[in-house]
Amino acid sequence: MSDFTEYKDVIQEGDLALIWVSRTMIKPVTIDAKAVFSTRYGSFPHKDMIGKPYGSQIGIYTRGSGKFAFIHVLQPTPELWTLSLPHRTQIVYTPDSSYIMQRLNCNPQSRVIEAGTGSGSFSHAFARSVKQLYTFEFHEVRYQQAKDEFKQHGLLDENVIITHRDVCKEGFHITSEDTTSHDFSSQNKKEITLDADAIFLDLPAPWEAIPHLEKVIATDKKVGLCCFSPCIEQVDKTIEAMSNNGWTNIQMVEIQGKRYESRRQMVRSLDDALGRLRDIKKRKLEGVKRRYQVMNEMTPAEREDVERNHKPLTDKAKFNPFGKGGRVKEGDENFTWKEVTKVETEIKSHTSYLTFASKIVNKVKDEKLVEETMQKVYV
Amino acid sequence: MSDFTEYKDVIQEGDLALIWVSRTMIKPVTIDAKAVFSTRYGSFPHKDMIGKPYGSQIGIYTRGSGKFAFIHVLQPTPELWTLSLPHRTQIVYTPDSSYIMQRLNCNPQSRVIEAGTGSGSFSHAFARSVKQLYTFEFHEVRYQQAKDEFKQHGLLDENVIITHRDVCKEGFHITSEDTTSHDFSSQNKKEITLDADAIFLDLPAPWEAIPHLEKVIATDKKVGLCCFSPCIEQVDKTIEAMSNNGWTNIQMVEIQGKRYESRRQMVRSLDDALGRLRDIKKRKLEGVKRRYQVMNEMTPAEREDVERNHKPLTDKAKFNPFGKGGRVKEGDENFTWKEVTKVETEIKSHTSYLTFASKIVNKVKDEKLVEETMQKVYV
Amino acid sequence: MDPQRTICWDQHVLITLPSEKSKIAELKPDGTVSLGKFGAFHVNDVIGYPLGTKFEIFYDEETEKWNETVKEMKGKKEKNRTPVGKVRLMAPEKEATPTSAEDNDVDMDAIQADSINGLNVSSSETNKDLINMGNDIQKMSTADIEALKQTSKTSQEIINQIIKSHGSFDKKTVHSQAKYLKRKQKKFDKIFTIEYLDGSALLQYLIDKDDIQRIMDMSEETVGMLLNLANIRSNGNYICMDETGGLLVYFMMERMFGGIEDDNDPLKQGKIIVLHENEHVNLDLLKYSNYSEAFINKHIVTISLLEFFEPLTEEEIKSRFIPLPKEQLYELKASKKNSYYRKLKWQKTQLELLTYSNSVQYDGMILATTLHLPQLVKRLVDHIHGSRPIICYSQFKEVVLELSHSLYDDLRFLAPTILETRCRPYQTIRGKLHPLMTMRGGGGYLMSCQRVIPVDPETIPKPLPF
Amino acid sequence: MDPQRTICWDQHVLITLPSEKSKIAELKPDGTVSLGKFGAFHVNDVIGYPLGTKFEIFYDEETEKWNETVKEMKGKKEKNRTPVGKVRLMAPEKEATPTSAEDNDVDMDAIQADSINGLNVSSSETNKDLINMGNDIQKMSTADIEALKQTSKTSQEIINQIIKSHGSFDKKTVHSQAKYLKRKQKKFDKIFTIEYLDGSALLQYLIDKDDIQRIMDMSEETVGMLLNLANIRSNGNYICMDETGGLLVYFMMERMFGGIEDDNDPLKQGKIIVLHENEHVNLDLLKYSNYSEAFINKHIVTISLLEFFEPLTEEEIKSRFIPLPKEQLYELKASKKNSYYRKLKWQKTQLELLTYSNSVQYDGMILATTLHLPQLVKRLVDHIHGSRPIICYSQFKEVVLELSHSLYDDLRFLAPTILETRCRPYQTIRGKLHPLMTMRGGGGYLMSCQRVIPVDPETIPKPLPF
Repeated sequence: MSDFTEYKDVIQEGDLALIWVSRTMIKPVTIDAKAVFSTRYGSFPHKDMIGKPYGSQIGIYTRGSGKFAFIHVLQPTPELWTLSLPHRTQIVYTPDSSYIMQRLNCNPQSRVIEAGTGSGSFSHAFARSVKQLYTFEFHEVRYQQAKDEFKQHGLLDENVIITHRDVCKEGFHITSEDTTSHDFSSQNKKEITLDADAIFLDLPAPWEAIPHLEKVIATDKKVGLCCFSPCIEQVDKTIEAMSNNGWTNIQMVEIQGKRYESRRQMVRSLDDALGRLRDIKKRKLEGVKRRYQVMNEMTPAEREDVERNHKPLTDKAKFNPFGKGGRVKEGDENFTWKEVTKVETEIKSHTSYLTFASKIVNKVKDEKLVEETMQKVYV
Repeated sequence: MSDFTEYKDVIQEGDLALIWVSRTMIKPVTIDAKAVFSTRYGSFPHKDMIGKPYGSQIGIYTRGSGKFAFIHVLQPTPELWTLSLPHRTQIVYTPDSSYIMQRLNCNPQSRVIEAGTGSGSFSHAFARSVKQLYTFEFHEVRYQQAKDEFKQHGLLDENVIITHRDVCKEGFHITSEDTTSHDFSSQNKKEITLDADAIFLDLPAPWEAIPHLEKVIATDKKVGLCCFSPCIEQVDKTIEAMSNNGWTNIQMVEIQGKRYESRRQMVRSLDDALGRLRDIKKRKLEGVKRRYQVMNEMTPAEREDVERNHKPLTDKAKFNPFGKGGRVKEGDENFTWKEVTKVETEIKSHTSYLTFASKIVNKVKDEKLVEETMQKVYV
Repeated sequence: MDPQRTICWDQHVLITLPSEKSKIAELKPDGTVSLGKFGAFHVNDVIGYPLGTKFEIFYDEETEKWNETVKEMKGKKEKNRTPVGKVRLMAPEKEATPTSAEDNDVDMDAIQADSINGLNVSSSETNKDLINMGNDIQKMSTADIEALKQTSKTSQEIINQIIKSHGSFDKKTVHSQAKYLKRKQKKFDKIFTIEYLDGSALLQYLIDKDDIQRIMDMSEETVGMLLNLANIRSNGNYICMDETGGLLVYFMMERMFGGIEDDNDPLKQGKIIVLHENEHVNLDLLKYSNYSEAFINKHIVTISLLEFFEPLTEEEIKSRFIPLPKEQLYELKASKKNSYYRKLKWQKTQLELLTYSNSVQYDGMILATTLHLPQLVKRLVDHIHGSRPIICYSQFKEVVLELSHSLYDDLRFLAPTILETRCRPYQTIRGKLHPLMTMRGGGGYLMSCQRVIPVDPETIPKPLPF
Repeated sequence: MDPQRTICWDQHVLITLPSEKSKIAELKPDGTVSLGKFGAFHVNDVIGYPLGTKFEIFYDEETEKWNETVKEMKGKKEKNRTPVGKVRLMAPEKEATPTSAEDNDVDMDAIQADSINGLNVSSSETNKDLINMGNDIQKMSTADIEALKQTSKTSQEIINQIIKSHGSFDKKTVHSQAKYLKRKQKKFDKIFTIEYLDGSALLQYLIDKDDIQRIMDMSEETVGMLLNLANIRSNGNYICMDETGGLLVYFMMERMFGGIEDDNDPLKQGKIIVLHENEHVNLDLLKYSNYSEAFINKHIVTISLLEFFEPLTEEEIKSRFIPLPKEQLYELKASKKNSYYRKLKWQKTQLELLTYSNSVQYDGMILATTLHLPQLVKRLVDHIHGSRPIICYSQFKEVVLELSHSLYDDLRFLAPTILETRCRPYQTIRGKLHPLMTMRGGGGYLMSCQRVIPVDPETIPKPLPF
């Protein structure tokens, strides 16, 4: 079983683990008793992790400042894996991928086609939930990278077959002639029967690939299709191709995912604001009086010095209900706070349009099967 | 001054007022000492309103049940007017209209073209904020209705001119030959100089109207244009027409307005839930014991009756922290509540796409004016 | 037959109707299913076709005879019974209708060009001359139309008749004509589709029924994200609270087993431990699932919060009942044997529950409850294995906000995050593409975090000074 | 010259740059404006053109000479001074560039087809053969490019040179080539636009500067809706609190007066009474407005919360200073006169403030403050005239939620409503239309209601029984 599909208990040598440093820094690591995981906060030897349950916090005191620093060692899931990828990579994020999987009713019976593989992030989510994933990548370097990664993650031994292919030109067949992760040598068959019932196309021109689907999809059940395109004009061409190729129930949707920060805002009452102004006013009046007194008692030279240098003669404010002037930490217990949410400063306002459709190739009654079943029902 | 542009103090005979019955029922009424405003809660004579300040609550006791019923009498604003229109009407709602006005920098110097007038709802908002509004409506019946309404609202005496016109075919000129609210008889001029600096086109095919704008917009300043179209394909044609006609800074946006309800959710603690289950369990155990006792003391006939009719012998629950079984009103003081927001059950997920552009007809330096001003600057 | 592929007997399916409403039916052998004004059909006629197939009901002399006979047999009671028709497959070209057309914006090209052309009626370029007179313009009365429905063979014929009787149909624009037709079509088409009842289909059915509050206003996209974030798999053991009447558990079961009972696979032995705050759990909606009772009982364990947090001790359980040695058991009277086995089963169940309450480290916590979450989550967390997801659903953002604040300082929770996801469907008609004008608000919010195991800083050796 | 139409001297304007950043400049007669790496220009050269005009900076022998002279005159200090160029209008065809193109998706047809074609470089159909090597592939060093910038006359020439030095430009797709060019263009184009500084432009400038927190995260669409809901007009008197440094008041002044001082119009006598919680008000951003100080002082009155809620009484004000009869005034010594008039002015101001605090019934209340709103709003409401809007802005929904709950049971507030509005801009390029991939979150929330005057049910006569 792979690091992704087995629920692991304890961190062991050779495991693929994700090390959580912060929300924006999650690093994949292969556990190796001789290795050390280094961050700018300090170094964490793998041997401190081995034998501990997954999810363990690993702490050290930094050599320099003696501060307590820590990381968490997590078992990878497809969603955590997605978070760990560099943000520059074009990835299908969880709000989109999870909706697509739900809408295509992905489950342990599903046979899924994905093109293209890209960063392989969505492939992991599919692999977790379906019976079989056929993924296609046309870019040779990316194909090789993804294949290596899938192998390392144990996915190729389970339910993933990756093939190097321009599906728009050559379709989805996988034969022994192809550059593919599937090992034909052990079998007599020269070709795989895909029998796919869910298809996800993340291609610049999905309309070129759609006509090729007919030959590889299941013929006796309803098959779901989803095309993922950033521009609206691509959607238009996709709908056209879907219609022309007998796909029905065409619907395009957008998914908008948002992440909120939990924050606190200080509760500052009008009464306190008025109290503060009253305090300032009082202090000012007293100041004027005192200044007058003090100035009267000064020598002319002292007086000149005070005036020339604008020396203050009034006290600082005493009633300071909002901690003005100082730095108040959000949530400081000396003040009252209201819990508020704040959406991320920069939101992903658009990923791609999702165009769904479905198709039943052979809308015929399987008379023989019905006959057989009927005999069972009517015993 | 109109009922919309004067800040009125007191409700007077002849005023146009909005009567607020509920959020979904706001009715325009012309105050008439002899009239009565009737709702299904009761009847409110206008004479009870006259002389009271705007915003007054008007109360009655209903003749039947003697219950206190009330309405509020408001002075109309364009935004309240929009709320008072039947929801079936195609109207530009406040999130869109306010954004358009802000983005076109509508202010007391603006000269605005609107086509088409439609329900006239947006016209009211423009009229409130700009120097001059030229509005065009191609549907004769709607033109007449809008003209009558604007007249009644005093807008035609102020800054609104409405013209019956198919602007896509005939452009935006207004001459003495036209069916228009403008009175040419008092002037020598046969044509109005529009000199518009902001244009709003709510038309099925704005691209047909765009070429006509050149002749009626201000030539010496940047002019703003906004087209309002429900479908994306209309946006595409609009962008094409804008580009072809020298409009620049083309940008399409969508506005999403949401209204939230303030609600309360009961705070139900785990401890209370456990307490309740404990109570039920105890009562059940006691019940079993008691049943045994009671049954033992019964005559066989009584016992049979109890068993046949499944008569309960246990008490009802005594610890009922969440008021189960009864109807608890949201916010009931016997319980703890958390304030929550809930978006409307049905949201307006799309109104139209807004495509903005701007144009400067003559990008020339007004040398004479500069010369004159320079002399002032260098005195 | 594969109940994921094919329409089978004794299966619960979703039937969608032209009115865009849906119903759930159980396909009993030899039974009939009534779709109200859209007609009725024989179950046996649809068995064996692929799930997702679209049918049309039609009536001929044979069906008329059959229905007459039934009426006579059953008498008065069945007077208002929907006549049962025959079904035929929808022609593929008619099926190519785009979805999600809204009443106020319908594409005539795609939908009804041929019907209008076939009728040879003219249309106006604009609606200029059309004065809205509501139903007055339609010369056929409702009664007329009802009569027509009784005699006509297809909805198309009814609609053609209605158009001919429309006083100002030619004054409408082509666009308005299409709108009118689409409306009528929704009313008279005897077309239905039989769909596989997955979680999303069940949810859609409940939304159509306006049962949104009953299911905590949960949306498909939110539950989809929940399932992925919770990393639901067929080999996991999950703690769950479900105040949606079983909808959430239904979704989880689909994701875990896909509607197929495959109990020999060692990787498909996952369980859902459902905690409930009442005496009895409410998982009503599972009645629509096609799993056997045995399968459900194996994979879904229900425990009340009290049983979970305050279980009987092993001693209590063992002291209340002491199993007899085999010899004594044989000697028991038949009348006592039943009672003995009941007690034995009770003990077995109790000992099992004890394991679930005390020993299992769960692979995820998925809560959809209106109980106050901060206390609940902190009490449950020690039952969750490290590095496993904790996902809480609430209808309200403020609820997950409060929760996430309360979890921030507790080192057993890593990175509590508030998430929202919203799906925005489009009217997907070429040339008329735009987001639907109105849609359901709401859909709920998620708090997502990972269970982690804090270390005591005191136990960490301090580095030697340089 | 009309400062709404034409670029005028002494006007504050927004200058937008190819980098999509912007700056505010005051156009001083005979001055120069530096745009950093994009060059510098003489103010007098742009005066008289319509606001919104796009210019290009170019350098020729004349400007070189001029800059040399200035350098010599000013000496060392001015060594790093941006050389001042001449300006010319942008060619209209170049100006037709679509807006809002994102780096990761740029339409080459619209932007740069001609530059690429002009260069006669080939392109690849896909990026297949392109290995990402970052900047290594570019043979020109940054220093080379800097040198080029000093000598070249136009940015186009620089860019052409860069393309020629690019090792694998022909291996990029046409699309990637366009992206590359667009990036370079942003860096080297010496193009700028002078825009009228309305509220939206000022807001955009502050957002570009990352001053979002300073302006309470307020968005254009939210403030636009606020202005409409508050029914802002040139003849209204409004109570306002503004924690955005004057941005909100800037917007209100634009809506009320449109940048023009037209004080003879009796319908343009509106005032904004700005309440503040500190000793002094912060309306810093008004420095960018083009109104005279007199105009601002007439239409904006600032009062501290203390002065507003606890003003001196009329007696106090009058007792502290008693104006002299004319005869005595004439007799005052010059040295005492100043002090006398200062005190007289103080009294006048205090009496005026007293009117604002006690007598005026305002035409609207517009609050953008982080003070706790429930108490504040309930204390202020009696100063608002019936049937006038009350609009409160907050960055956080939870804040307006709490407010609306607290107002529900107070009969002086009609229908408190929580509103949100969000603008979603598109990459508006034909053939590549889609919402921008990322945008700013936030934008704030509004609570909107109407001030109403409750009636005491006891004062209403009960109807006679039937």
